[in-house]
Amino acid sequence: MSVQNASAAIGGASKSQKKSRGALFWKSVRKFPMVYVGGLIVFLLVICAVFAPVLALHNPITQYQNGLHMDGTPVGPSKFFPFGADDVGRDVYSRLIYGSRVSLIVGFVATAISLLIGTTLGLISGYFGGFIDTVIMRITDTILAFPFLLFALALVTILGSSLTNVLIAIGILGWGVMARVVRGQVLSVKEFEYVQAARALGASTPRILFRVILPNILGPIIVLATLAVSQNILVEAGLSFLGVGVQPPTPSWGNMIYAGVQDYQFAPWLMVYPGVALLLAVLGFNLLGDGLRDILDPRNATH
Amino acid sequence: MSNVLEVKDLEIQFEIDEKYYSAVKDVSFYIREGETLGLVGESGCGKSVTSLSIMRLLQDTAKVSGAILYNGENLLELGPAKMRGIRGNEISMIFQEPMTSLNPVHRIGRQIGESLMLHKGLSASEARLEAIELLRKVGIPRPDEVVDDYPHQFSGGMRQRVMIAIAMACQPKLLIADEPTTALDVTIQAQILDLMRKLAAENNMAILLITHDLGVVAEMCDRVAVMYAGKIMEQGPVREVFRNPQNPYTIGLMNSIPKLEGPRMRLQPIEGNVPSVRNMPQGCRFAARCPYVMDICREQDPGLLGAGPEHISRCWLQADREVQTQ
Amino acid sequence: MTEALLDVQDLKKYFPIRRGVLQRVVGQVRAVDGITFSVMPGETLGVVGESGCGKSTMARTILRLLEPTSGKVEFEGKNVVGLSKNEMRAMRREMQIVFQDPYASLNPRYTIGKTLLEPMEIHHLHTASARKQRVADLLDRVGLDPDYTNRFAHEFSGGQRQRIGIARALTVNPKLLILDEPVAALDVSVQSQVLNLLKDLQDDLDLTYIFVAHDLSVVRYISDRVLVLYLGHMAELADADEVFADPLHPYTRALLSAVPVTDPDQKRERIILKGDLPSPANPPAGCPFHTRCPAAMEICSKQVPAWQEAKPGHLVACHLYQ
Amino acid sequence: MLSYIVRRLGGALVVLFGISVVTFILAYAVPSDPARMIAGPKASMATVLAIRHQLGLDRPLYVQYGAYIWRLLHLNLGMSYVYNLPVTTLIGQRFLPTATLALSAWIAELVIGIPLGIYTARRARKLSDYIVSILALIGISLLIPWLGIVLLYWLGFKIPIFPLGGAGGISHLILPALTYGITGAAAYTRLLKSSMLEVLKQDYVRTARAKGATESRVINRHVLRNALIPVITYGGIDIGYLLGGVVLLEVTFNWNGLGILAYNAISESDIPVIMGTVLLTALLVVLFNLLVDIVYVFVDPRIRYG
Repeated sequence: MSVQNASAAIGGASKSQKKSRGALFWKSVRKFPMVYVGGLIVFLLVICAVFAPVLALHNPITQYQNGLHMDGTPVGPSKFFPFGADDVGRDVYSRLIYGSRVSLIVGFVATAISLLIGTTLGLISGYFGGFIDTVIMRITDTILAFPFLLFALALVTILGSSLTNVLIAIGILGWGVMARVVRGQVLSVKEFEYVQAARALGASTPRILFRVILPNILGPIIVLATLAVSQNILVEAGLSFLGVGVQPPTPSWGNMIYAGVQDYQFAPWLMVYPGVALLLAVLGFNLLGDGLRDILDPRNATH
Repeated sequence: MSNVLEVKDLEIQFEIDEKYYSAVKDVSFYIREGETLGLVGESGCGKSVTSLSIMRLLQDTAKVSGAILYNGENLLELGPAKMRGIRGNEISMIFQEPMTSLNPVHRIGRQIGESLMLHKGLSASEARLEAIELLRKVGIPRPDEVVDDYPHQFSGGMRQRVMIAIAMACQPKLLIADEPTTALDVTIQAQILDLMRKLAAENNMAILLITHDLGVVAEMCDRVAVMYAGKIMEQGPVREVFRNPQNPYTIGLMNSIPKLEGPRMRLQPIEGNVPSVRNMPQGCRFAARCPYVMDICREQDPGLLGAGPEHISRCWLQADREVQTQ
Repeated sequence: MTEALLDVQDLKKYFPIRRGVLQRVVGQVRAVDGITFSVMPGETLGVVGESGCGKSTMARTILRLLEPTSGKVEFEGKNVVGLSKNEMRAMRREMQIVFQDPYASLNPRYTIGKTLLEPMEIHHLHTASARKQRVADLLDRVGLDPDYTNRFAHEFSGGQRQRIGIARALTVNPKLLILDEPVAALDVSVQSQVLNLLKDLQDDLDLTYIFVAHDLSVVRYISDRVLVLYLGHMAELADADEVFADPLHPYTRALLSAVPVTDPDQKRERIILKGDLPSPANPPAGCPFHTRCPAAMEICSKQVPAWQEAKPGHLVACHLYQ
Repeated sequence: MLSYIVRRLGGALVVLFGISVVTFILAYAVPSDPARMIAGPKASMATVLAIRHQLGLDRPLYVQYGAYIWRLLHLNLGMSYVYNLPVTTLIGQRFLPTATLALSAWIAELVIGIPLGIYTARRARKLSDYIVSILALIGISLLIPWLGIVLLYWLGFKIPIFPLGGAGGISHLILPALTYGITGAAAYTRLLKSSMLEVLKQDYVRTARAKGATESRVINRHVLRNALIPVITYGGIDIGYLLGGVVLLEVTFNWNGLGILAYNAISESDIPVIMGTVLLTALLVVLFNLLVDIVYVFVDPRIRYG
């Protein structure tokens, strides 16, 4: 018996103690503070995206004359433009608020696409094994051979630049990792005797797949999806920076950063604010995913 | 004969949810030179933790108090370098899982030779030769060939022999064997126990044998300490304790084991479950499951009371029939 | 004479070994290599052997959790091996299994109530309210508080989980229960509780058991007859008392002598077998035990000993008795 | 062992086939009309038809695929619409700069990531672990061009230590490598940390301690040897992707390599060029995966003698 097991066995035999939900919540906040910081950031981000029209001060694509100095340079942060104006006089703050929509849509929808494909293929591959497994895994290897950004660039070049095409490109490339992880999880879970017990009791294959195995691997899938959202937001920003994806004047943090590069020296707000917004958003999902992984790790289980 | 090891009032506490709980308490025992002491009990009774505390291999969060005297020196007060000089040299240890106790990326010979290089200052090639000799001693065929093999090429029984070779490398005075045969089949267990007995006799080595199997104790040990919920319930010479058990827990344990001979009588289990470390009863820890429980048992721990020569039992029933021991 | 409840004939389960570039089948692990026995209604057949002897594989193959390579498994005269998916599903109500590991055998996402309700849902047994009542009855029957239905598996100790596993197997009212090392992971004090529970259940519910274990004293306690396996082959089969009082096969003898007993004064002649178990992927020719057998003769390495009666009702596969 | 390698090779061949199918579909099947793209919007229908015939686009797809494979086997990736040069020539010119950049970026990731991984694993659950872990997470959450520009501004312009982009000596490599290192190191840190924590609780580590080995010996000889195995896998895959992933880095630092080539091809719809770079990087990913499999043989005896 290992040391950890020994102490777990000593503590583990106890009956679950009745504690108020509030106390349990604060206890877990103390133990995993970062996951709550991440959760809060994600929550605020969603609020921004949903209530953008309320939160924005100005129309994000209106070019204001008082946004530019006489010499045509953008004005810095002021009462009217809290984060300054951009090179054609638009309000950076309002564009930032609206830009959250693009990031979140790409983050969520592309992840959902890859999640759906990846989980389904991973489940089938892991559970049935044999020839089906080999075929699916070779397809997965093929997909995984393409570097994300470059492939997305190629696809968007061929299909044309649009948010939808960015979504498709990221979505159909992202499922490889998911399929692999899900397959690995299925392989380990299906050996558990409770799966054998379900078979011995006459449970049908779909029942075993979706009601016995899937709920038991949901934890790692959620972690993976959360981290995928953060990655997808970054890829979208990268694509926008390269000029594919969301086209101006529609604001996305990526194209705002690109537009700000030239003026960084004398109008740093153009690049700093969208960069920080992007950093916070991605960090939020990363903290959430990393924290969830720690919480779901059985080694850290709190009974 | 002098004592190789003497444990006095050992208490081990673990942190659970920012509070400390005693996994082991009031544990005292000694082992004489060349003697085998069995530490027996069910899972969670604290026997493994006790053995690890002697080697000071518990995680940093465990609080250990009391005294662990090795040749009169308190191991709990030694500095890290001195303690390392004792580990694997004066005191060795083997573990329950032979499949995972060897490093998969190093050759067997190097793993055996490592302690020789650490403690005896042998060179790598000297250590390798010595490792071959050790492999021969623990009964592994073709030692000069397998010395360069990797652990995954060995069966469970063979790996446990390798573990024993590692432990024996520096001819320790004391071997701590933590459930050394639990993961093995009975025919292999017989081989390993036989080997341990032989090596102990040849080297006048004392053994602290941790096990849950009373049969193994009966076969291997000179004396036995029975642990329950972190405390020693009964301690004494094996023949005394098995022939004439005094503690209701020891008696219950014996009655719940199916026998290989004699009439097949219905087993008499100990009802209920082991108490959790978080809610240890105030008095005797066995009170809730004891068929002879009295009011006083729930209030006060009886302490260890004499039951015969070198034989002590933690039970209020013993109070009336206490025997003075030395 | 009563009809056998289960009749296993020449059951084999080989696992292919794939090697090389094309992962071609280059050999077979003969996990179960020709096992024949029958189980009478109401009896307990103990199956004993060391790891690698094929006892667990045999248990799973009888239930077709693994597809048998060849052989027959007749339950009440009906061959289970050829059954279609639907027929097999119906058959699963008759035969159930209890697993070794109390931690892995319960779905951690299910409450105890759900664990016990699911089998009845699958087989459309009883009405919804009757199911709930049955769950409560079953929990009570295996010695657990019926109020536990809303708790999850991790809230229970090993012994309690094993009781839940037994209750789950009983939900569909099976006639035959295959117990695959049901007490191996439990402490002795809890082990005896579960063994007694199994005995009581058998008496009350007219159950038939196949009890698979490596612990000889446990097998002796619970079994009416005992089958000893070695390397996928049958070594010996007889009444429990007979096997333990007069073991005939040298392997059984060695096995018995190797078990440490709790009597410090008992001086037994110990047979210590040389070497390790051979690999079932590459079993020795002739008698599978001859490589380690203290009584091995020349013929043993050449010819597989026949399975025959050495004494009335006492079957053994050994050249010493032929 | 040999059959293990041959099997991996076989798997890689299957994946190469898959890659060729995907790139073929992208380059020839998906675009509405490659011939129109080549001819330009002002060309007459007859010209388009002529080009279509010339390219074989009027033949069945499988014939086209066969021809595509034939060309690939002859290292013919087609002609760039824009440069009017063979794509292989264009790629050949830019490969070395990109490989140099990718290698430096990879080394930067390792140099930052691995020590931090060891550090956080040994100080797990302590304050310093949290701080380093959060810094690493911030690194992974940064957009490469954004960090690159900020670094360029401060370390290239305000305090002119490093050159302001472009290719050149080692000094030109430091800022891009640093940028990539900061954004990529966290993956190594995270992986090595969890892998080390996993190995640290293995029984054989306890065995090593029970032998009386010092803590540094336990870490260096027993823990790291095992914990680095998953890191090697990731490292190999990572450098494979890196050659495709340096696009943002090259654009940011104006490093004239494959990334810039691909980037310029987008605006010109120069499909052969972009497909050529995609194909090349996919090939490299497969190659490095294969290399990892072979390296495994040397680090894990369970495979060598499996």
